[in-house]
Amino acid sequence: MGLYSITTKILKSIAYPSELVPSIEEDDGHHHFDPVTEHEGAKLGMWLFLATELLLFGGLFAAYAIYRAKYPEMFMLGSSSLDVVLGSVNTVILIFSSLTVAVAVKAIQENRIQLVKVMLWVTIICAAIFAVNKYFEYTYKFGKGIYPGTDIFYSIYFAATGIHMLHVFIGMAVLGVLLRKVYQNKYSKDNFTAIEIGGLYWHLVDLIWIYLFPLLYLVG
Amino acid sequence: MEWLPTSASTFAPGVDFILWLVTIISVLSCIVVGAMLVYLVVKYRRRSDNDSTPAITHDSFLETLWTVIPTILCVVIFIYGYVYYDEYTTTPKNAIEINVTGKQWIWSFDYANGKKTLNDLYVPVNQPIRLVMQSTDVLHSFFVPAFRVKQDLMGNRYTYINFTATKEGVYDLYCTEYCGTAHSDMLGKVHVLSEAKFAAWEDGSADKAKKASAANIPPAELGKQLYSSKGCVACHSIDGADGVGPTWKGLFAKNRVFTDGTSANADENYIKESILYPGEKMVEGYGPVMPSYKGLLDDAEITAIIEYIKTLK
Amino acid sequence: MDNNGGYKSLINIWLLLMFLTFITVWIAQFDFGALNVPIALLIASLKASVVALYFMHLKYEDGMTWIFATYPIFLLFLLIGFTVVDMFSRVIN
Amino acid sequence: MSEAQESNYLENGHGFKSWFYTVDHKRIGVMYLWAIGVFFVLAAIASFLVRAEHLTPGQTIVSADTYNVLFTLHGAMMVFLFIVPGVAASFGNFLIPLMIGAKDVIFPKLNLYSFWLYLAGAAIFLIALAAPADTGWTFYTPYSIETGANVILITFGVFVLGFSSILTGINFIVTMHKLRAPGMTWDRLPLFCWAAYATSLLQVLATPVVGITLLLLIGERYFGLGFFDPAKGGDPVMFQHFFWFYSHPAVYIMILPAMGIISEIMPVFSRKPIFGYKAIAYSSLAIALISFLVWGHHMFVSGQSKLINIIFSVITYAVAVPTAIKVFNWLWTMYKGSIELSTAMLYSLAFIFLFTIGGLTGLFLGALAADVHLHDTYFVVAHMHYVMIGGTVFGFFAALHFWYPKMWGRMFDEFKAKIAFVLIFIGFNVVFFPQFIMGTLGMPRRYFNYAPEFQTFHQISTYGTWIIGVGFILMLWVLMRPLPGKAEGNPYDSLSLEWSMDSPPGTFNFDEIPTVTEPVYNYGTKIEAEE
Repeated sequence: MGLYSITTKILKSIAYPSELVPSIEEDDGHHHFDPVTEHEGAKLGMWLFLATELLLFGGLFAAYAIYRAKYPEMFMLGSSSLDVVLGSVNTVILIFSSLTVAVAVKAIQENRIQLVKVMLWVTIICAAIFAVNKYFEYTYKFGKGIYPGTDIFYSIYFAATGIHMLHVFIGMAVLGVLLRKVYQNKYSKDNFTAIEIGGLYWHLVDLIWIYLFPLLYLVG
Repeated sequence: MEWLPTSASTFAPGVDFILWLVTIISVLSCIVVGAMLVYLVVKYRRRSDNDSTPAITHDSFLETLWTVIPTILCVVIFIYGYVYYDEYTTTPKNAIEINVTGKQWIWSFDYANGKKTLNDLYVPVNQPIRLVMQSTDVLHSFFVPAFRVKQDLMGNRYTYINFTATKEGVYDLYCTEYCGTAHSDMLGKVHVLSEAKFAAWEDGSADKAKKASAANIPPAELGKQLYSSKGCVACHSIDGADGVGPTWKGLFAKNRVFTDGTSANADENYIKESILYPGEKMVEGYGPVMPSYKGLLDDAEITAIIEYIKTLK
Repeated sequence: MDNNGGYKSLINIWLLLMFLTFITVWIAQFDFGALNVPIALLIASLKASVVALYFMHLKYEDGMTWIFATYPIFLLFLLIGFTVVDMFSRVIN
Repeated sequence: MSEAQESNYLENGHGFKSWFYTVDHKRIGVMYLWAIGVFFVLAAIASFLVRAEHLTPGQTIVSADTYNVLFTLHGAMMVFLFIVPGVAASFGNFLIPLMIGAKDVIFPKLNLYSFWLYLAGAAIFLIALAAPADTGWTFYTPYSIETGANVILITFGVFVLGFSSILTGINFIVTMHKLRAPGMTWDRLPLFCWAAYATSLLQVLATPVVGITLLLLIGERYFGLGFFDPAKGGDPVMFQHFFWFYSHPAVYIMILPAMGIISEIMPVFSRKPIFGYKAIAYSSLAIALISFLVWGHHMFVSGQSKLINIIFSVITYAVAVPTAIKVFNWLWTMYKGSIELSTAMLYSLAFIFLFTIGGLTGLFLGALAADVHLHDTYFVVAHMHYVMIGGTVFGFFAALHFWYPKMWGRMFDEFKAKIAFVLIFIGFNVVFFPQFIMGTLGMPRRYFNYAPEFQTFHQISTYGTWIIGVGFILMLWVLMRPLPGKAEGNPYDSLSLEWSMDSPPGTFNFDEIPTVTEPVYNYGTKIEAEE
């Protein structure tokens, strides 16, 4: 019994790390501000956060610009070894998932909870397919003896797609938490800020990929 | 008291001019700010709890004044900084090129005639010199205060320093980019020689003369000099302290265990081999970082070093 | 907030993105030499702007959000710009 | 006093949980204050050991490797655990909502998470103490790739701390946009808030770049990525570009909040409106924008191209001017005032003087030709400490004394605090002034060993640390032993909002959100009509 409950607790906390954090009391609601301010504040805050994400990838884009100019042949060769078909498929998947998130954000404002659920599920599944594709792409590269550090092109390729992948996983986790709360009927047309800013985050994941795809796979 | 290091290059007077110019500006500004501060604090100190004070919020004249004056000063300083920097970075005609290699924690210099020195750079006076520098490991920085020149060295790319020494003498050379344990011992000397002396040094006659005088001092004493002048000091201690390399204290005749499991006694032949081919027998616990001294030390000098090690009990 | 168009317009936007993706893949088989990267970046930026404006509703946000959304792009140009200028102006002097 | 307000924020709940899980911005601010205080002491101890080592050339108390670790820890802890989060997170948290007339920051929970992230980063640092790095706080490659010391842990710690400061920055910016009380227009915003706003912008926009840089550095050590490693075709100068793209704005992250503090204290103790409100407010913002354009002046001799050196030198002097303007504005605030030399005021005046020296010595370093000589010598060390201690730390101490009644609801012994001030002021100058001369004479920094001719300077400098150390201890002792009796709500007759309530404030700050009707710092009789 004891072991069982501990095990479930551990598993649950892995699935929902947010539950490890004890619920924080907000002092009888005194810290709540009026809903419009909170909604607009949250959006502004999220845009600022997206700005930091952009600059985080900015370092990689700068490295790309410099080394591409310095070693054009290496980039030509490396780029042509990447699988354009797999990359294109992933691009289509990611853009589609962006659409589904946008639809979910729209749907929640009209209280169409069922549609929100479907759209979020589709988004998460798209993200999973993206991850699986990437897994195959990586293992194929490893199989050919190509690792981060093989040369600077592959270092950029692995660093950029790897950090992007990390964002995909974080995005999946965020959407998962949102979906769970949708099932718990936490959101409605009067309370959809979380879905909107979660959606913004997912769009950013898409945005970064929109640049990574041509730079890494196509321009060779 | 000296405020600036000896000025011994064509570049130094320009730098010194800027240093003095900005010093004067700074001292005057500090006096203005300090005097204003003290004057205001004293003059307008609180006299009673209900002093009446005017509500002054701005004053266009004053604000323009203290915007314009700093701006002008900044422009002037920038221009001087640029002018002398431009002079410094422009390669002089007929410069002698010397290759400089930085390595943890030794400077080595390769001259056009095939000569090579460690930690001692020899240059003729009044002759433009161009140093072509590279590092074989981490970043280093070549700094000679007397010349007011400094430049980082890195791997896989050459960097340059131009200078013309104006005064004969021996000047300090420092590494100023942090490079690890013995960073502060990565020192050298720049010997600025008269043309005649430099020519003598170049064709080796100076070496012979030096050797002749070296013959007059006891080998152990010569070994002691070589210990610091050839850069051994950066890695090997003489007081038993552990460094990058093994200490020399009590080294002679000691049993050494090598990384391949074999061992040997540190006799004369072993020490000589270690100086000429340091990578051959690596003592347990140390890395292969020592450069070969083949061609940098002659037999007499190696013997002198061995004699010196023998004295360190 | 309510004026962000119907679902239909979202789908239209998506179709536009798909089209641009097709273009960028298709155009990659031709070699424009030095223009390869600028063309790819141009199309990517077009796609990114569409995503930002419509999917992320930037079109309907206030000025402050626009500033926060665009200032980092300026900084990015700064970082890349100065670093690249440094790399390629290291002529022997 | 309403029922909700019957206890102040310090008494509303006791015990570990009531603090550790609080969303009250004031309690979070106080916790930051304690945390950064601890790391300030640790980092200061490291610096005292560094100085003691320099009493004699060669080994005095520690070996070369230990010395390298000590200066790395001193720099890294001071920068990443004390000064960068320091004033902004502690006093920023405590003061911003009070000053703008809000009940809290806009994301109270996020605020708490940022604090936990700070603690997590700090914990990683503490673990790293067991096997510390020896790279210097700048982590320059390729040394940081090749050294056998443990670099990964400490860089990861910095990465986590970076997240904390990004989230805090976002919180502050949005708070100031959305939660200003009615009538609190931007041109009535206290200058501390302006400074905190500019600081937050820098934190949000600069920190991610150092984040990716350090991640890539970790990647270099794990996978050998090769971006920054010349042996693999990478470029160490690019690492420096990335690093200073953050770390130069970080200098302003460190100094701007202190400037804000001075702008608050000068008018109160002069009973005058701040001179040139708009100039100071806008120059904070201008500095926040321009400071992104000057990072290359840290790299004049690192192998940057000549062209880019010249560009960076020009822009550097452009930033110097707004800073000079601020100094004169503070000074002229005292003109025709009624000046009270309280401890906080003394620290502020010392700030102005020392910061002037720090700024002026920056003029030497911005001049290309002079920087070639002075770069990486003790001159730079002294310049930086005049700005960071003479500026930021003196500003921080001024704030500690100025808002002491508000924070703790008690008063402290002014006389003893002034003695501590004198010791710190003298000690500081004794430590760092000789370093200017030493540096000009060519003494390189980060040197374990040094030539005997520098010994006198080094010794004077070391003796200075003992004076400043005594001053620190005395100051701490004075602040730890408040005078009996409760502090008034507004002991200095200040006009800004944080003084309009009891000391210490109640948990919800304001019974009722106030309406602001007049400019901040509206001191003095209107003898001279405005405009």
